[in-house]
Amino acid sequence: MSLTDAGAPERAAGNAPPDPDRQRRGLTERLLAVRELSLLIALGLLVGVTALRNDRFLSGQSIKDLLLGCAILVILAVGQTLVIVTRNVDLSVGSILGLVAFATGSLFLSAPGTPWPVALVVGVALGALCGAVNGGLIAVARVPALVITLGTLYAFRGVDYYWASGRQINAADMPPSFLRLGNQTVLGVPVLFLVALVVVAAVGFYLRSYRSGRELYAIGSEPAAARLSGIRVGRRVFAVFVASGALAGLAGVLYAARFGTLDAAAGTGLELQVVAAAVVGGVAIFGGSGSAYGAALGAVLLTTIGSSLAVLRIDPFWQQAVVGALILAAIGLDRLLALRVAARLRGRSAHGA
Amino acid sequence: MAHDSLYAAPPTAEAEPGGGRLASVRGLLGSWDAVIVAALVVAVLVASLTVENFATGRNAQFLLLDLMPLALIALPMTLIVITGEIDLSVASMVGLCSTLMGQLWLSSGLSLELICVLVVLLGAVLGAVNGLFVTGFGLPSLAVTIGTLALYRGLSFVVLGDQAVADFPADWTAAVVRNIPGTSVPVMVVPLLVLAVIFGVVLHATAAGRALYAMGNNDQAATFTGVSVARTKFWLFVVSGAVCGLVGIFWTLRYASARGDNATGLELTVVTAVLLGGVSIFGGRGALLGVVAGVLLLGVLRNALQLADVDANALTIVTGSLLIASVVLPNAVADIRARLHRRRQRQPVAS
Amino acid sequence: MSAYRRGLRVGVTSLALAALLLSAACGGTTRDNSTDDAGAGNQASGTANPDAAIKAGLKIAFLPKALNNPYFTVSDNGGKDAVTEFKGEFKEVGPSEASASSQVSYINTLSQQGMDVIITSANDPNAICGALNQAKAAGAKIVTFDSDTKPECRQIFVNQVTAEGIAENQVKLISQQIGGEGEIAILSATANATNQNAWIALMKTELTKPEYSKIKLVTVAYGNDDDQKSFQETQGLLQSYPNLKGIISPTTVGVAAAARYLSGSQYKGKVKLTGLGTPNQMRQYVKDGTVDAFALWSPADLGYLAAYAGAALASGQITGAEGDTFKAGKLGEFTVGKDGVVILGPPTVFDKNNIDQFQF
Amino acid sequence: MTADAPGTQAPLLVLDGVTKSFGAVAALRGVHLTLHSGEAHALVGENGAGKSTLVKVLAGAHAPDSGSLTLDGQPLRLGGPADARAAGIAVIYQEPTLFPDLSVAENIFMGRQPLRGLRRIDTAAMNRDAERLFQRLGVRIDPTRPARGLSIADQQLVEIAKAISFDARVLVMDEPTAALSGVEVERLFAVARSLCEGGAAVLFISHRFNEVFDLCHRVTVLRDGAWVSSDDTADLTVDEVVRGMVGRDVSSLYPKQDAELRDTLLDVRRLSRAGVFTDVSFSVRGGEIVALAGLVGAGRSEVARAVFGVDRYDAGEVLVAGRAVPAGNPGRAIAAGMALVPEDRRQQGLIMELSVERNATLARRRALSRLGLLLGAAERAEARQWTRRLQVKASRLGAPVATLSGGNQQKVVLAKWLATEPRVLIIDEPTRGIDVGTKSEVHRLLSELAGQGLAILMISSELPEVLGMADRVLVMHEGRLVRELPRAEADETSIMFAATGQGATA
Repeated sequence: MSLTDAGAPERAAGNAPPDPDRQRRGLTERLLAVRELSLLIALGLLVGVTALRNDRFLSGQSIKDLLLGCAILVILAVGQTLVIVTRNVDLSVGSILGLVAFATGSLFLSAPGTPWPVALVVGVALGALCGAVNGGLIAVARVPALVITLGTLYAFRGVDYYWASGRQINAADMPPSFLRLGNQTVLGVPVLFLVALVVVAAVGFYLRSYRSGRELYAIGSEPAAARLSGIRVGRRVFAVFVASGALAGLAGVLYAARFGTLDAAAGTGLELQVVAAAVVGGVAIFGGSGSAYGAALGAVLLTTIGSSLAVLRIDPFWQQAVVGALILAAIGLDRLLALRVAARLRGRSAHGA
Repeated sequence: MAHDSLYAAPPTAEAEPGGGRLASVRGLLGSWDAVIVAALVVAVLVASLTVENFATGRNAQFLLLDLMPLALIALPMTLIVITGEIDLSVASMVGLCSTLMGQLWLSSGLSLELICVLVVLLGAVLGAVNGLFVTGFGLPSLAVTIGTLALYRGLSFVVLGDQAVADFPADWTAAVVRNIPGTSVPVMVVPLLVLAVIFGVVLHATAAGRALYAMGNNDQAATFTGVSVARTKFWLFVVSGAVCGLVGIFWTLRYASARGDNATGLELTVVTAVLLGGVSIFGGRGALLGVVAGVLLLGVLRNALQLADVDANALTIVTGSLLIASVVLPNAVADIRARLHRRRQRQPVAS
Repeated sequence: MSAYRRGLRVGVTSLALAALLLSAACGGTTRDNSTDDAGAGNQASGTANPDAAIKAGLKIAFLPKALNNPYFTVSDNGGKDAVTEFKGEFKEVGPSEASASSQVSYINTLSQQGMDVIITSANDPNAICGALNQAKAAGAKIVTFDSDTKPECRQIFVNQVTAEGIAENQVKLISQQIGGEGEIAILSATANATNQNAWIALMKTELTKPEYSKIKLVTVAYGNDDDQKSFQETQGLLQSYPNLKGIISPTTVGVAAAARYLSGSQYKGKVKLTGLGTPNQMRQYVKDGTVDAFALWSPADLGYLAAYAGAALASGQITGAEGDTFKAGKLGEFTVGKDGVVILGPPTVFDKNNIDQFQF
Repeated sequence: MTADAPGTQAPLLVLDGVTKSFGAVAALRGVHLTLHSGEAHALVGENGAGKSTLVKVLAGAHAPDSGSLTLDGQPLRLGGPADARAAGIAVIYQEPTLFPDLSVAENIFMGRQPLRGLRRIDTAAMNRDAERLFQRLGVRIDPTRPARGLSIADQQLVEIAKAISFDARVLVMDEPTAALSGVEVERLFAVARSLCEGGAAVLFISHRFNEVFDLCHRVTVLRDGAWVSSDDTADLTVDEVVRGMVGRDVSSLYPKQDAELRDTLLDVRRLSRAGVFTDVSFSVRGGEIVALAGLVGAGRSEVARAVFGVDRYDAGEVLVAGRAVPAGNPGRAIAAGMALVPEDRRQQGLIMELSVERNATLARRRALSRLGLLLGAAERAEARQWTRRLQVKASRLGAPVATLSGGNQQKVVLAKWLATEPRVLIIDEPTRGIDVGTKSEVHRLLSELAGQGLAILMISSELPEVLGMADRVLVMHEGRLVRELPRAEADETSIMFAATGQGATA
């Protein structure tokens, strides 16, 4: 990847220097904000149109359902953002979620008195362990994460199947205090969603305001340069996979709390939605740009589409097709935007030779 | 961009003259074909000796029939991966082609022959959509085909929705599973072999094949050498789609059932087989022979383990581990070799 | 790369040309002139000897829709009990995800292994037919349970209950719960599940009866036997149909998901839910008042009966012809009905009074 | 080691007996280097002499197999780039290493961003600091804009700002001027000098001797990974340095032989591409070498790419031997008899992972096919013929081209194109980054080719090369052709005058 656009008119005349007062927001950041804003608008439009057709869509119950429905996807999408930003991808999150969810159920089954915070910690730790397997393999093999996590997608799921061997864990097997976690509301907002919000805020803040967070962008933007500027790329990428695994673990525990019924198939195929949410949310698939907030919005948008289709009584078979079309539209739009921005930046490149 | 296309740092080729590591990876990959063929032979031998009912004609027939879709799709996939791209939408294209075949048969009144041709053309059109997004708009094929994976699968449910079409004429459905008279080799192996030979020759012994390797390694340099990178990639996606159309027909007839979920998840197996066959996910490296051996190895292992009553869940783990091993092992071995080499280098200096 | 383009053009053109020629020349195979003459019906060859003893050492394999489905784990275990009783060899194999194509490869494997009886629940009524016929030709007896294939592909279908029985039962349950009038909806499994669709069709017929004239079926939704999807669909139903009084979900996954949604929503107790579910999954919702009553046959008995039917076939007690009778251990005597169907019996209705007596 | 030049204070950085091998290849063999504070020190050597490896050792990217580093008399161990940076060693690589998605300010301060409470990054302070740095350098770059889209010169400036920002005591510059124009080089040198005055040491690597002698106090010469000499520039002549580098005498530049001018072979008419170049017309005759001169970014390479069809153009036409060549199609351009040796060998000229023979025959892959089949034997024969003619030194033809030295790589590129027997050869920076010995070979070759009737369009940033080789010089400025100079009128002044757009009209 070259930084220079072919044939940029570097010396194009008449470039006013940037007005220092107006520049405080920063061009780079403003570009991101545009993306998040457009997602919000899309979300608003979708909710608006659906509500017009069916006013119950805006009822308290419905909004609660919506928030509840998107919480798990939001958490996964945020974890995926961390990974994609470094120009990697984690396809095994669905399998990790399934494995952790089943492990949580098994824990309650074998030790009925376990307080739920313990289960939470155990679940997150198991997820982190799976993430460490991913990260370790990637570090050892120095091959694309895509391939490794495709492999662990099978492997973790296989372990899950093997372990469950057709058993199912039911709501009755888990303590009510744990299950309440999945359904309880605080001031009408589901606890699950609050957890997701905390995760989004924490990761978003970390990515934006901490040195190590910025280094993740650097790695994704130009891995070779990152190595030369002293960033410990291997360590960071490993950490990112552990984090993604831990968040998938968290999502797995919450999944158990919310759905109550657990078998080995929990979360199958979820990875596609997660990647879709991140990409729709403006996280560039080639790393280096995107935010946790955007990815979370992407996840909310995808969930809302699912619910709207059900409410609008559109053939549910369309849902997957819509998700696919949305991914294509999102990356297409990104491309268009990038080209326009590049064209605009070309004009700014000069500094009066 | 070839290097950027599939994530992760490009292979850590040292720029130093003689780049020891690069050379040893190359040396190893050069023989990866041989490794995989040897593994295949060993697997077949061991399975024949230890697994009851493995070395029978009937089993060979089942094995080959089960492998047909995988083998067919692996052919264009090999070419695509060698150019540094990937097509994850193949299984969804198979599904959509299958349901469209069912829908046409159900409601159009066209002859089945014509429907088959239309389905292949349709597959080509689906591939062309992928190609357009990837080459026309310059988008990463990974993202595009994840999108079309969902889109095409969704559409295939839209096409047939509730139903499965199953009343295909019996002589057609029987024809695809028939054996070559006097053998236990399915007739369908013949077109597969023909296609494999065609793909092999194109890849290894034509100007176009050279261009594929060139653009997989460095598409900018390929462009400067007069290779139409975009156009070639576009047509590869089209070919991939058309082959998926063929597989859609085969699938529908073999299982006498056109339904939306046909071939779900097949893309992962195809990618596994291609990587197992020694094709580099970064593009620019790999051979068709290795891929064919990889497909067979995957099939033989699954079949033998199934016959040996190994749990299906263990099979899932095996598939995943094979994929990981096929990418981790070459690197690990190269590392060890490089280390040994360095030690050998150092010793005379010390003494 | 103009050669590429040229090559492709030639290819496409010749393909199209070939197609035209083919279809013009002899009309080709169209739907109208093709005769669907697959199989020769139910082969009730030979004669049944009701007094024959069940052979010892029969190799019996269970092939469920998918290994990781708890419902099938229970029914296969029932089958295992039966096989142990008559001293056969039991085996359970299956794909990890429900798909017809992988079932085919397992059927092939089983016939390779020389199984005496293959007992399967079909993911697709047609797709596994070819393989089953081959297995039959290789000497295996074929029994289907839970989900049937085309009748000519198996000897016996062990049906949990008649479709009419289910439809009657479900409509009656919901009618009782909503007080005989109001809007109802059905939350089904996948849209192409054979048994589901048969039941739904019969429920619609059932609803035309005068005693149900005030009940209106507004829609059928599909939760794909996926927990989350079923959950979302329930949510969608309640939003789309504000006057909805009741939901029938004749699938274990669907009814559990719907119950979970209702129990956590404002509709709890107001919108009635019934369907087919397992007591273990539903216990909590029956106790917390979300669900009044639901029904199910015993999946373990279903597997048990299927195993005995298979053994009876393999031992020559029955041939699968209508009227054959056989003994199924603790369950007593069964008669083969039309098209080789054996029926387990009416479903059990579970409510808060009896649910604690059942553990499955 | 000889003179202990400027001042007699203790040396700032000392490398002693540094050895580094990659596999079987020894890249550095017992190299010595001493840097004093306030000194600009040149490091020269042919390609493959080990300069880049030495840079990477200093940068902490490679750990030496043996030998020692001493900073301020203290032994220095570099576990990675971060350690080097902490020790005050800044490296500006040949190719800028920026993060395109991040803002310019972040690029400068990556890993060292100013912090406020809770260890958060203080973005405002960071932007302010960046702006202050640019002021010090006398340039205007918006610190909040993304690095993507910056010109090469601006990227270098960002790199320099980065180096100054952490008060580097040792600044290593690996061929920083390769992509810069004269004005930009001057500014860079001004910065380097001011850093030296501030007490830092600058290690400067370049192939351009005038720059070396202009900037540096001392020169260290490497050959084949070994230290050859370190001397004061004042005591040296260019010839002595070159002799040290190659170990023998070479005629520094090979002037073009006169050739008989034939018909016009390349005719470019009113070529325009919006925002890149405008209304470019020129022609080249058989036997003629025409140089396209100008500053970097003037649009020279872009014109070449458009003529060859790699890039599209909006208006105008290109004719080869009187027949129009379709736009935007390199394949057709090749068929018409054109060949382009691009400026970036690694990215555009060669496929590094492929073998020498595949690279050498890639452009001829169709011509070598029989009945559509391309067999390895045909390629090998062809490759053998051309590599022999150009005296490519390779262990074997099947070896990856990445294992060759820069000069030999360039010869492979030339072999690839000469094998197509072109009538028009466009060659962009024919000798960039190749050593002195090979340089003159390339010049001789170009001269011979012109003698055989080829039309050659040469783009070069090295004025001696332009003046020595060209029959005519075309000068571009800001996307326009501003001046055409016949050989007799061309000299450094007239070309630079036109290239900087000072009062010149064609």
